[in-house]
Amino acid sequence: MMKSNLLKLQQVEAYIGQFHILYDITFEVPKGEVTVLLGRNGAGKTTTLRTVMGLNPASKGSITFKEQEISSLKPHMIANRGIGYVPEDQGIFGDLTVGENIRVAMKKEDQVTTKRMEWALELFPDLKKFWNKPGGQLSGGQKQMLAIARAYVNENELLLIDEPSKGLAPIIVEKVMESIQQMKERTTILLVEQNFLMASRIGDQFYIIDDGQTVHDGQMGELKEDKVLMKKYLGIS
Amino acid sequence: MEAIIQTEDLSISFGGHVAVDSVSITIPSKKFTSIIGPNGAGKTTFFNLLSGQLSPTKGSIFYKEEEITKLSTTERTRLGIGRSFQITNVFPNLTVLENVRLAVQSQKKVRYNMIAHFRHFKQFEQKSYEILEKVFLLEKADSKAVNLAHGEKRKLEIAMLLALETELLLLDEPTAGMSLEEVPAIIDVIKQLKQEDDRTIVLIEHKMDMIMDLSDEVLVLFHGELLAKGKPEEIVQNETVQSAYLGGMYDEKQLT
Amino acid sequence: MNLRSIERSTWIYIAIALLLFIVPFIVTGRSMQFILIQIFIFGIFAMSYDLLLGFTGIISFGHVMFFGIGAYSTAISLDRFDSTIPALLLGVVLALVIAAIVSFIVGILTLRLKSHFYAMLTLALAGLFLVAAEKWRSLSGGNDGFTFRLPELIRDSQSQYFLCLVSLIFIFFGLRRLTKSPFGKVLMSIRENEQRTESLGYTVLHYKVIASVVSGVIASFAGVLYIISLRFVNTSVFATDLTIDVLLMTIIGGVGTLIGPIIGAGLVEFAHHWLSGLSDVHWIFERWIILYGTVYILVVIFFPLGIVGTIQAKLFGRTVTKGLKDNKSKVS
Amino acid sequence: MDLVFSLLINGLATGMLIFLLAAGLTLIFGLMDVLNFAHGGLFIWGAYTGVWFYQMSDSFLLAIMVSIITGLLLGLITEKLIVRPVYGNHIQQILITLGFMLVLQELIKVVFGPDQKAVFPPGWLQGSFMVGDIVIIKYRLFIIVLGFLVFFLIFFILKRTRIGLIVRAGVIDKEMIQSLGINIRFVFMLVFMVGAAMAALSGMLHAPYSGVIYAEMGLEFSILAFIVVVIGGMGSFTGSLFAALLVGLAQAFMAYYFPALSLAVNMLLMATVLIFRPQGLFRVKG
Repeated sequence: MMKSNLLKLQQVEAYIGQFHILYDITFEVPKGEVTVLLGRNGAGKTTTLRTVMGLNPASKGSITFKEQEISSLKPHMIANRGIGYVPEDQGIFGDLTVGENIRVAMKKEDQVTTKRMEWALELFPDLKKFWNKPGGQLSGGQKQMLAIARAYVNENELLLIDEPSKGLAPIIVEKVMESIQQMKERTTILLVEQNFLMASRIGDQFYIIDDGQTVHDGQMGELKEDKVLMKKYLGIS
Repeated sequence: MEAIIQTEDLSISFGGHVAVDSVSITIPSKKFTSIIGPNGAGKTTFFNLLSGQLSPTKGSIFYKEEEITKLSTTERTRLGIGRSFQITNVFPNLTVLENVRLAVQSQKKVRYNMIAHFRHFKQFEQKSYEILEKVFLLEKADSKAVNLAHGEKRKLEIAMLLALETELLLLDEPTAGMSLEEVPAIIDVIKQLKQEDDRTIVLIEHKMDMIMDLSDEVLVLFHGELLAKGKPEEIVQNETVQSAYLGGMYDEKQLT
Repeated sequence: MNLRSIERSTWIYIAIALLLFIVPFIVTGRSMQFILIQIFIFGIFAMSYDLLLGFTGIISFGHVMFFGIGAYSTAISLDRFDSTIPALLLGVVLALVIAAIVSFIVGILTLRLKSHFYAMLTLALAGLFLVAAEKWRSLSGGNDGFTFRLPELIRDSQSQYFLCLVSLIFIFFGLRRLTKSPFGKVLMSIRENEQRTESLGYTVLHYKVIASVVSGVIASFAGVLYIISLRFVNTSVFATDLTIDVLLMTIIGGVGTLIGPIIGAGLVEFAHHWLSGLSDVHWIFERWIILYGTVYILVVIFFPLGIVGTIQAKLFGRTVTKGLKDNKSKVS
Repeated sequence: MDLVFSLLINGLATGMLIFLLAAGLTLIFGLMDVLNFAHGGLFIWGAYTGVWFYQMSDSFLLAIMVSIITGLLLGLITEKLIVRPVYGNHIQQILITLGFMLVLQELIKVVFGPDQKAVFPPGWLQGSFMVGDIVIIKYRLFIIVLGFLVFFLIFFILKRTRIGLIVRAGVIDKEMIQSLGINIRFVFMLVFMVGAAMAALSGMLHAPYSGVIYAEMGLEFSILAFIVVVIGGMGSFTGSLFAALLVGLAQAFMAYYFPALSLAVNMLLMATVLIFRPQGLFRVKG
């Protein structure tokens, strides 16, 4: 059966300054699923997300979102097409309160958006509790939750989430992952994750990026069985 | 085994996030040590602490048994700690030779000489050429650094490090952002360095084959902490390390 | 190889210099000689600025303070004592010493700041000197200024011409040598990448301070010559316009080239002369600075390397300065 | 006592004028990392166009509106023509905006003539009144009140409106605000225009205060604004108010008690801040 693809990258190349970071990134993100990008440090996963977002424009190749080319658009236009982004460093506005951090993301203050916000706050009760606290004073986990909630409040059809487990204590990681799992029922997610255990629990399908190229893909279930592949691209030997 | 650099309880935190957490290690003199660890483990931060780009919130650093925790980058370079950067950081509009010569001349007494023409310092030029030969960059001596390919810039970066004639070399991901064809050449250069006995090399890398091949000892950082250390073979076998890489630090039973 | 091309360029410069020695015997008009003298003086001033901007990558908006220090030291010395050579020499020594001290103090205090702050701060400091000169009338004569007599030896324009030309040549070759010395190479490396220079074991601040002292002293000397050529001083020698003039000359001529600023000085001075001359035709030419400002803005945007830099890039594929060209931060 | 009070009023009035000029500078810098050396040019254009209209129509309030409109328009032109081509390149920005400053200053002389012009406050703002023993000069009070009004207006916009929220967020993280679907360039253009309008307003209010306007006063006054921006902290709006009042008061009191030092006092203030707290008193960015 043909799945409908929300996002599609074909032979995307990108540079950061004079560094050639992405050589050949090709993958598809089916609607309603969680697609995980795996790969070692420095493989180009973060750059891939930034390239989709237009923060680090692609030099070659095509990126289509809902069948429309977006590779030459500016970041804000891409965001307005319906893509939410949770960057690696979470991008919390430190001097703004939690509430302001969420409000600045809300394009409209209509019912739909408010409903979404309420749902996100149910998911992360901490945010409600610290509503008037500056974002910079939150703990790492709370920042991550805020960043995810912020990306969710608009009617985004696709969320790009970059390593939500990074630098968090195991229990917090668990909480964040749970919330992503719940979000999965409402939106499509493209996730970058190094924590394989976590990725395998919430991911439907995966792509492995190595040295700026997509080198392997498949269903998450298959990967769990394939110890050789795992070690080759993700492990240390 | 004589230690060249030692850290005691070294920690640094950025706004509540502890990037390096009480790391106490000893790096043996004249050996090849590698530091590995997943993303965000604090490797580069650790290097920044050693070379003085950052100052620790807690703990101390010793170089040849003398405390250097409070010294500046410049002072540490003069003592003998040289480092390469993850982002190539050469002088773009100077020639390759000039780049290296700047490094050579920094160790000498002519630093403030503003009268003599630089060509009068033949010995520096000679030295620079020798180093360029070592890193296989001789034929590019007169090109501007900005015109080099990325891999060549990396080599130049290493050449400048060599020119400093420091006893300790800190190499931060020398293969990062390189095309696949360029990697072997860098490995060759590093191998050659390893063969010169009077140097201590510390390497941060992700390319495991390279680490296995070169290292005498491997240190594993995880969440800013020292997770394991040992010979490369031991590290590969180490279960904790394996699961750290695959994200299973907290094993599956605990979660379900 | 490089060596030969450098020698050839040196010969060309020497030939041009010799040619300039003959000029006053051919061109005898006083006003023409005066323009050439001004070009030499501003060439020196602009070269001293180039050492900062083009070679070290420092933007100072207060360079005029050294120029003014030189001007006033000499003028006051000649005014208070006799118009003799010793008084002149005393003035020159004072000019150089005061400029060195001021540039040293300013440099130590401010050169560790980022380019924004440094530019602002130097602008403010120069402003302070201007106000001081205006208020301290007993010494400076205020806005009206004062005239003074010159020693016999340098009273006629021919001897002034040679004095300025010789100074220009000495300073040009001196600076050229400096930029090719080990020290000069460190300055260029600071321009290219300050942090990296630091990590090679150089104390960047020392180099910047020394560069600014050298530059300040030369600027002060340009001020000395300027005041000799005018036999008059007023507070305009501290005016920001002069900093802007010298900025214009350096940028239009080509930063980081030394010869560029001299060419820039020539263009600006000649254009100034001609355009002001046209003010009889229409008063708009009185405001020639607008034209210059516009040209300058266009040069900064479209030809950041200036005349000499662009020619060099075309001929030798050399680009000289990073500061003006690729300094893009990652802001989209 | 009444002397202290009148110095206080004097200092606050001067401080308010500097604040209006500095606030735009600091916001523009905070949001886009652009240091606008042409800001003083907007100040004189505001003064000249306002005064021209004032002398033509005799309506001071309308003249203030005219100067604000001039500021908005010139801000738009400056941003589009001068600043936009050199985004992200500090050295070019510094060089080009200073060049534009020069052009703006010379154009004043072309359009309005090179001589300085005398300006008086409108009748209803002339003279003074007494509160107890204290003489209060009306026009100074007017500047202070208007300055505070503008401060609170902008403060309210920054704190309470969506556009203000976006500006504050943009000062912290430009990339993230774009990723939330906001066109930062457009927001910046608005900020630039508002900043320019405030500079123009400052110039207009300054005209009857000093009694005379001339082309060079833009650069002179913007030097004070730079000092304020450094003291208050680059990018901090509240910091610029605080520092501007500090500079204004310091100047007023020093001018009376130690006239010889009055020149140096601002520089000393700035040098002290730079040495002990180089990020300024109110820091915004890390």
